[in-house]
Amino acid sequence: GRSESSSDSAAGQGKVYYLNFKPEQKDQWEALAKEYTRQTGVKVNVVTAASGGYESTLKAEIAKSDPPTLFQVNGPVGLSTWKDYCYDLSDSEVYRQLKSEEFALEEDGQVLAVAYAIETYGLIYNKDILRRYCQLEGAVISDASQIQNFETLKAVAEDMQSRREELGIEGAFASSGMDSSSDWRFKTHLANIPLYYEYRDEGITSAAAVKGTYLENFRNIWDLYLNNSTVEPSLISSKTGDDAASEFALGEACFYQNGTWAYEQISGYEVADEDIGMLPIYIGVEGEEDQGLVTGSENYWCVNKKAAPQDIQATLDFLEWVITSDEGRQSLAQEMGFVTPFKTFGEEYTPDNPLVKAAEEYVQEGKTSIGWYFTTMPSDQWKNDLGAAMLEYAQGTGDWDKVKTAFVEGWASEYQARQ
Amino acid sequence: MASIRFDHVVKTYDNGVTVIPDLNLEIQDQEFVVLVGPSGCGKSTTLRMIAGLEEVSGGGLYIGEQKVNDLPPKNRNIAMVFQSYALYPHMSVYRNMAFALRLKKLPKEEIDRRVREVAAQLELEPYLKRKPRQLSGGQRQRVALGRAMVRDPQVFLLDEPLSNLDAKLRTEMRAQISTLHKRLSATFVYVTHDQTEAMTMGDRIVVMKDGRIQQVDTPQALYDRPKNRFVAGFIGSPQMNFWQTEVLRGPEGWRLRGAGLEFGVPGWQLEGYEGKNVTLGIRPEDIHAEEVMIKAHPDALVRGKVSLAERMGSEIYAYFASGSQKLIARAPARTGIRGGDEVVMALDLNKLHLFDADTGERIPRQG
Amino acid sequence: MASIRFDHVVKTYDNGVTVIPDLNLEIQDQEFVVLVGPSGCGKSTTLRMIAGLEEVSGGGLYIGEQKVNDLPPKNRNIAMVFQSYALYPHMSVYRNMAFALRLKKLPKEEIDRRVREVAAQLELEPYLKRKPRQLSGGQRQRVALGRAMVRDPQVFLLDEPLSNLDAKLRTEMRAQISTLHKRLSATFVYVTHDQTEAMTMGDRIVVMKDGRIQQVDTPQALYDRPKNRFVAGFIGSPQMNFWQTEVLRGPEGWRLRGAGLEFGVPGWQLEGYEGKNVTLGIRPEDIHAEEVMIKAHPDALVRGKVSLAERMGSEIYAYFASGSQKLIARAPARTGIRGGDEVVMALDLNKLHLFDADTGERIPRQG
Amino acid sequence: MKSRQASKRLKNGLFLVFFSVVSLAYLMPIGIVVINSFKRKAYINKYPFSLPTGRDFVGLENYRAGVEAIGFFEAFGWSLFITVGSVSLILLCTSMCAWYISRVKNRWTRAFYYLCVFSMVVPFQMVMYTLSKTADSLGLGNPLGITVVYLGFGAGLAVFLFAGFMRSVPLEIEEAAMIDGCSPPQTFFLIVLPILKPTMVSVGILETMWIWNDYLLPTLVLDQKKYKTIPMAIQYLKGGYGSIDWGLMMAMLVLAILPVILFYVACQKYIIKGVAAGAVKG
Amino acid sequence: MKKTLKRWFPLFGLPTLAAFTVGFLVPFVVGLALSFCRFTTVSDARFVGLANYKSILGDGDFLHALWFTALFTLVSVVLINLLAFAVALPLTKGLRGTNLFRTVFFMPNLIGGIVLGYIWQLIFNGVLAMFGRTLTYSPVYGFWGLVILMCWQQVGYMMIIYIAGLQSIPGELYEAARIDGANPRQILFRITLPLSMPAITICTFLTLTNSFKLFDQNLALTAGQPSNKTQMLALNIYDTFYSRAGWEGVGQAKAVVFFVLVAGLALIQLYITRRREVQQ
Ligand SMILES: Nc1ncnc2c1ncn2[C@@H]1O[C@H](COP(=O)(O)OP(=O)(O)OP(=O)(O)O)[C@@H](O)[C@H]1O
Ligand SMILES: Nc1ncnc2c1ncn2[C@@H]1O[C@H](COP(=O)(O)OP(=O)(O)OP(=O)(O)O)[C@@H](O)[C@H]1O
Ligand SMILES: [Mg+2]
Ligand SMILES: [Mg+2]
Repeated sequence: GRSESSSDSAAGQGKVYYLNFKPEQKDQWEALAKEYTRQTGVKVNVVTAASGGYESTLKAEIAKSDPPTLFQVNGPVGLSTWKDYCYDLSDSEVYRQLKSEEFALEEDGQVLAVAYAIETYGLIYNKDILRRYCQLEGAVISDASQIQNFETLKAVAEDMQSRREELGIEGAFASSGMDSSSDWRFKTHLANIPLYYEYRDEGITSAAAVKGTYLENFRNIWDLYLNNSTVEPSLISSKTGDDAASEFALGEACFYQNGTWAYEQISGYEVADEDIGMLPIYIGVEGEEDQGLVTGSENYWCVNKKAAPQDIQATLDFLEWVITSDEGRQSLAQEMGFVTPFKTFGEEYTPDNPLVKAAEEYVQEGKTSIGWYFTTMPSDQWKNDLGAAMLEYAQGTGDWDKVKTAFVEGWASEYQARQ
Repeated sequence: MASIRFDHVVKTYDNGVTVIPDLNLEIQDQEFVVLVGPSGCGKSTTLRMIAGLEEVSGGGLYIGEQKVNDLPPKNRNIAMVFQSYALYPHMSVYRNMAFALRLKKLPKEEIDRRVREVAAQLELEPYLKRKPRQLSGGQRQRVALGRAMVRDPQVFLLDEPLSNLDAKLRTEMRAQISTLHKRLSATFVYVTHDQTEAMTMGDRIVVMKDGRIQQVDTPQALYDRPKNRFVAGFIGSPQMNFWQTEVLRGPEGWRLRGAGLEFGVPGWQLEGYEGKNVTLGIRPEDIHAEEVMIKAHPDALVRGKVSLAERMGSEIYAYFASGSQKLIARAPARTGIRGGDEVVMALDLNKLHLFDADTGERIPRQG
Repeated sequence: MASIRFDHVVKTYDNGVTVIPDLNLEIQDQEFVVLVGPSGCGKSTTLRMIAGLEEVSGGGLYIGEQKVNDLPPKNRNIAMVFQSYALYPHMSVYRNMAFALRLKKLPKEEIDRRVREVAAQLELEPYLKRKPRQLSGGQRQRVALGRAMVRDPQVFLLDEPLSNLDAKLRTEMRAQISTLHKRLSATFVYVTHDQTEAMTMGDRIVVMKDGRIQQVDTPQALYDRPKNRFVAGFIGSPQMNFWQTEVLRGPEGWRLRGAGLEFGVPGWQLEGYEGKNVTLGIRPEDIHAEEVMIKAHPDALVRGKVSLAERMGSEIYAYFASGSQKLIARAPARTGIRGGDEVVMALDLNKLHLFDADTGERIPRQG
Repeated sequence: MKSRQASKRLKNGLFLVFFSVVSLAYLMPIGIVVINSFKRKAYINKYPFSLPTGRDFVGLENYRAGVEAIGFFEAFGWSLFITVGSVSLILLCTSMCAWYISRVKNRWTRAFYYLCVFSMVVPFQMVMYTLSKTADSLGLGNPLGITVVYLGFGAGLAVFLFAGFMRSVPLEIEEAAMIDGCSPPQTFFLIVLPILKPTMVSVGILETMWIWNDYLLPTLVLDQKKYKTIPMAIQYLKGGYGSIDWGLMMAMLVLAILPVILFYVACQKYIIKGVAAGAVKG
Repeated sequence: MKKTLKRWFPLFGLPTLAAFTVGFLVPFVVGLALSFCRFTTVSDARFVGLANYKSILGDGDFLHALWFTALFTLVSVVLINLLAFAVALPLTKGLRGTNLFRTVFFMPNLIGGIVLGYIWQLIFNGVLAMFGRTLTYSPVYGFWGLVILMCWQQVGYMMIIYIAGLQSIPGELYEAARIDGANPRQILFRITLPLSMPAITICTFLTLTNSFKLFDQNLALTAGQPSNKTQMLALNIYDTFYSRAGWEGVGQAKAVVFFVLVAGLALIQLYITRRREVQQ
């Protein structure tokens, strides 16, 4: 318990070293750590790894004499690298407070990682543009709620694209930037959807090999993105996620595939907060009218098993405090803007992020959320190969067979290479 | 045609020091001119201007009929031996010497022939494969000389090319250079500090001081009739003896008095100097110690104690003082003079030089 | 105590050339020794070994009682004038000269006093602020000299320190160095190519050839009694005349015949040479052209046509051939010999040198 | 004389014009950084080449926000400390070492020389974790300790450069110094070092740049809980999902390169011509 | 001198040697050992023998990266050195504006490789967009894009070294050559170039290794796109480290192979150019 550790003598007192993954939340974590130290006297260090440098930082830091006591993995695949360092959290408060066991990663009966932030993605859209479209002569739909499947989405998008002058936009979809820093939106997030349906068909949650049953649908949605966008398909490799964000933010495109975290980036420009909405990504599967948004987590906390025992204890105490204290909850929900999977967070701790609200609405409507199965993708190599094939297909230097190969055969070989 | 003409040439270095204020000089085609003067008087500078290595700050420099102020060195067809050698450190001796010829694209055999010939003359054959840093000082200097000798230029500039060689080699080299001059029909400008070289090699000698020409003349004329006291003192070793004398008019003609001596100088016209001082100069070899010579020149005898007798092999330089006047005499070794000896010596009054005490200009002897 | 002793010293350079095969030499404390020899004979190498700049490849080198083979230069208390100057390019003349004193942490005023004093002696005062690259060759050399002169070492090494100076300055410098030697009570080793310097400055002269010592002696002894033909030819300028003669036994004693001459050499003991050749040597100044001298030495007269008469101011070097034998004579300028003249000259038979024709060793004169 | 001067002036003129044009083209990418540092971030990606006018111009806002966001001044302090410390240490130690190995030639020095060469060849990935581990176990994870790491890691290049240029210093000058009573350290500091000044300055510039801009090594070695350098701090402007706040980034870049430019300009005048001229004959 | 100096090793050699041991030797040797291990972090390595090396053999991307890198190195070494020397020459002649121009050419180095990569990506894509293409449309674009970027960045760097080299040539030698009748071209080839050999050695060596080890710029400019066709060795190694769990050892092994390659190349190059240098 907390009281114990804080009453310990200075020598025996543990300390916390949190290697934070998200640069965006660097300041909030530091403030929180300071607050905790002020309250309990336990030292909490927060170090934030630079974007793209988490793995290398973690690898270096964890081998040092004073390693992080708290770090994070991005899912089952990430866990497999670090499982030797993960403390069994079965008895911890953070695990006990989870709304569902689904949010923990377990192996051999041990709880090795606990998710702390739930995120959702889909097709962000500009309600204002869509509204204006609906009022146009001969619009395919009359209200946004009518988009419930791929056909409708396709019809709307193509019609918007052809009438973009009238609407004062540059494309239906924001550019599908395939720059290597932002191609994850497609090679992982978009690819998650066909993967989900395949898993659903098979009734599994991970696989040593995939069949690629829904790859045609994948192609359809990808074509839709490419052909009805603000830029030529041949130019997407020069576009970044930021480009897409600013296109959307400046009102130049109506649809933009991204998640709740994108709110920061798009708010405050041309699009008013109340005009930001999110649609499910439809790819033309039977019964997709019931499909909701894609919800899951890529952020799991792990406690370093190899840290000193008192440090482990201090870390567990700190985590407990974060999810139970007012300061912690306030910070996590409001300042960092996370939707958390903990029971301790009630209604009042919902972030004021229109995208989060949209996500909640879908849940309340009873739509089926899609899980984040891309965390089971066999390796980064697989993602990279898929991304490369998608890009080549887009710019016309490669055909769809390559995408298939990368998806299906790549999966098998990468899965094998992992062992 | 490779005559060289300096027409009011001025040279000022970057630091603002004018080392050559106004140089006028004409060197004939195929002439061999020797440049002498005290250290730092501007000899190398003059050479470097001819070569085109230093810009002329004012006036005109002509080679043949052409004004060359702006002509780059390589178009002047010049060979030069640098005072500081300036050997190419990355090339062997052979390649150093062959360099200019290779640039001219001479056939390989021709180059090889010339280089080996010159190397033999300079006794450099054993070192052809070495790099300059593996050579002794004299060997380096010979390479520098050889590099110029293989060429066939219209002007040949040599800046103290023999200073680091021994007497024997130097004598040989002197002969080589003279032969070269005859063969090449090029104009030679030669800087040296060596009296022997200056006296024997040049058609004419140019004596400089502080960037100004003091006298230009044949070696013997320079020796016999120096234009002023500076030239008289500069040429000849040991240096000429000087002292101040008063001009008196005696019954048989002009007389001079000074440093305890008084004698008549019948051959001179000293009108206008009466009662004034003139500088008298006499070369050490014109002060005789031998009995037979004393008899021949009895008019002016000096007496004194020898403070130092430098034995030079064939000769003795005797330093002694007659009254307050210090003198050097050059006597044959056979006189056996030693330090401490009391000596009587005779001045050869036919060999006197007189200079204006104020301007230092030579007073000519008349009749 | 700064005597210097070479005990079977060997020096082999990195490229495998042994330039000093076996050097044995003892230099007394406070002695002034002059090293002479042809270019490349190993003089600089010897100096550099004393200084500790070159490693001794074999044998022992002693300064005083101490074996210094492994002693670093700075502990040898040595001053050295480099043949190639080796000035510090980044320091002004003043700082170049003051450098060694500053290292010794002498007081500022003392340094200043010494530097200015030496600069004045070397006539370098106007250049104290300049960097070496802004100096003339002779000025650089004087800086190199000055850098050594300000110091107070136990051994003073000078490698051709005056080669780039004019005659007048050189005479002055010679005097300066001699004075310095007297004042410092240091051992001086002096390399030079200048006969005058060699003859006048040293207590003893060491003649080297190909890294071997030929003779060590006082200047006059060296001149009068050269140990072998090489030394005889090397010391003295112009060079001694040599020719081969046959030894005959005549009624009044030994006779020599060669090059169209035959004469008796009464003072010599040539037992064992009868019928064989010996090399005869006679210095140019011992061949006389003047009537009075010819009368004095009538025994061996040579006749010939003067091919070249070099006028040296006070003297004339007359090159002529007697039969097939080329000779040089040194005659006073007053003889007025010119090229083309037919001359008769007398050999001073008292001044003959004889050398073994095979070994080149001197044949001593007896009685 | 006139014609020579005229043609010289013409040549100089041509040179000036040509190089000015090339320079402008050369500076363009840096110009882009500067221009964009005054723009609001959403406009940077869309219109990277346009001048900041009207609605996208934010004045110095990016600078202000950036300085605050990344704790620029603290990072600047550490960067300065580490760079100055490391570069001084590198210049001092490696020039001494290079002199030693180029004057004392034996098996060991040659071996060390080649090791230095090797160290430049090794891909950083191969040593990065082992380096951070080694540094950590020796307690070098602080700004003072990292100078030692930099010395060790930068020694290769510096020794290599110095040893290369050491060859153009005439040996005789060093010998003269020994004769004048210099011990080896004195010879080195009073004679070799001043003659090598242009090389020193060059190496100094190169090393400064490397260390000032280095990101990976300090990230791995430094105790991130306490110390951050500018490149480390700037990384925080990159978001977790690959989005980069280019406005702040550009502004911070400008701030980060300014000191190095100033340093470089200040060093320029020490790169003077032909220092060893007039020193020796030959 | 050699003898005198020898004893001073503790002052002259030791500090660098010690730091070198800590900063390079030890990590290097441990790194070498790690290439025979399976590990997540340095402290939990497990010996696996040659398994890591075997994995390399089947890696087609690695081989392609090798060729791509070799070609890139060849082109950029030649171009960078030519350009750097060409820039350094006029900038040592004491003309007006010299200091300014030197600063300008040097400036690209002041910005780290990643950022430079992004900026150039913007520029290239801006230009290529006029033709409806992007940098990653084809490996050819990526290749030349990398070459241009590297030239732009490295020319200033090498220029500094060339300038230092040029300035250590005694001026008299130029004079002697001019007297010998050499025209500017001949002076360049026969005096300047041979005497700049130390600088040339250094620069070719540096460009060689820099090009071979190129990482930041590669990552930022193309990240290997399209389909790893513009992936260079360092990036390939880096990807190996992070793109599959448990492949750290393979990455390490690749690094070793890579090191052996570059070291071999560099040694050959050093041997060739060093022979042409002289001590003055
Ligand atoms: N570094 C070296 N490597 C190889 N040989 C050398 C080296 N330095 C000098 N030598 C050779 O050693 C011999 C002696 O050289 P040293 O410099 O001692 O001659 P020296 O008597 O001083 O000649 P000089 O009067 O020409 O200066 C010469 O033949 C020279 O070529
Ligand atoms: N680069 C320079 N900058 C300034 N002054 C210089 C430069 N070079 C030479 N001087 C000065 O110009 C004068 C003439 O130099 P020069 O080299 O022509 O003399 P010199 O007659 O050759 O002398 P020496 O016989 O000593 O070689 C000297 O006083 C010298 O100090
Ligand atoms: Mg001169
Ligand atoms: Mg010598």
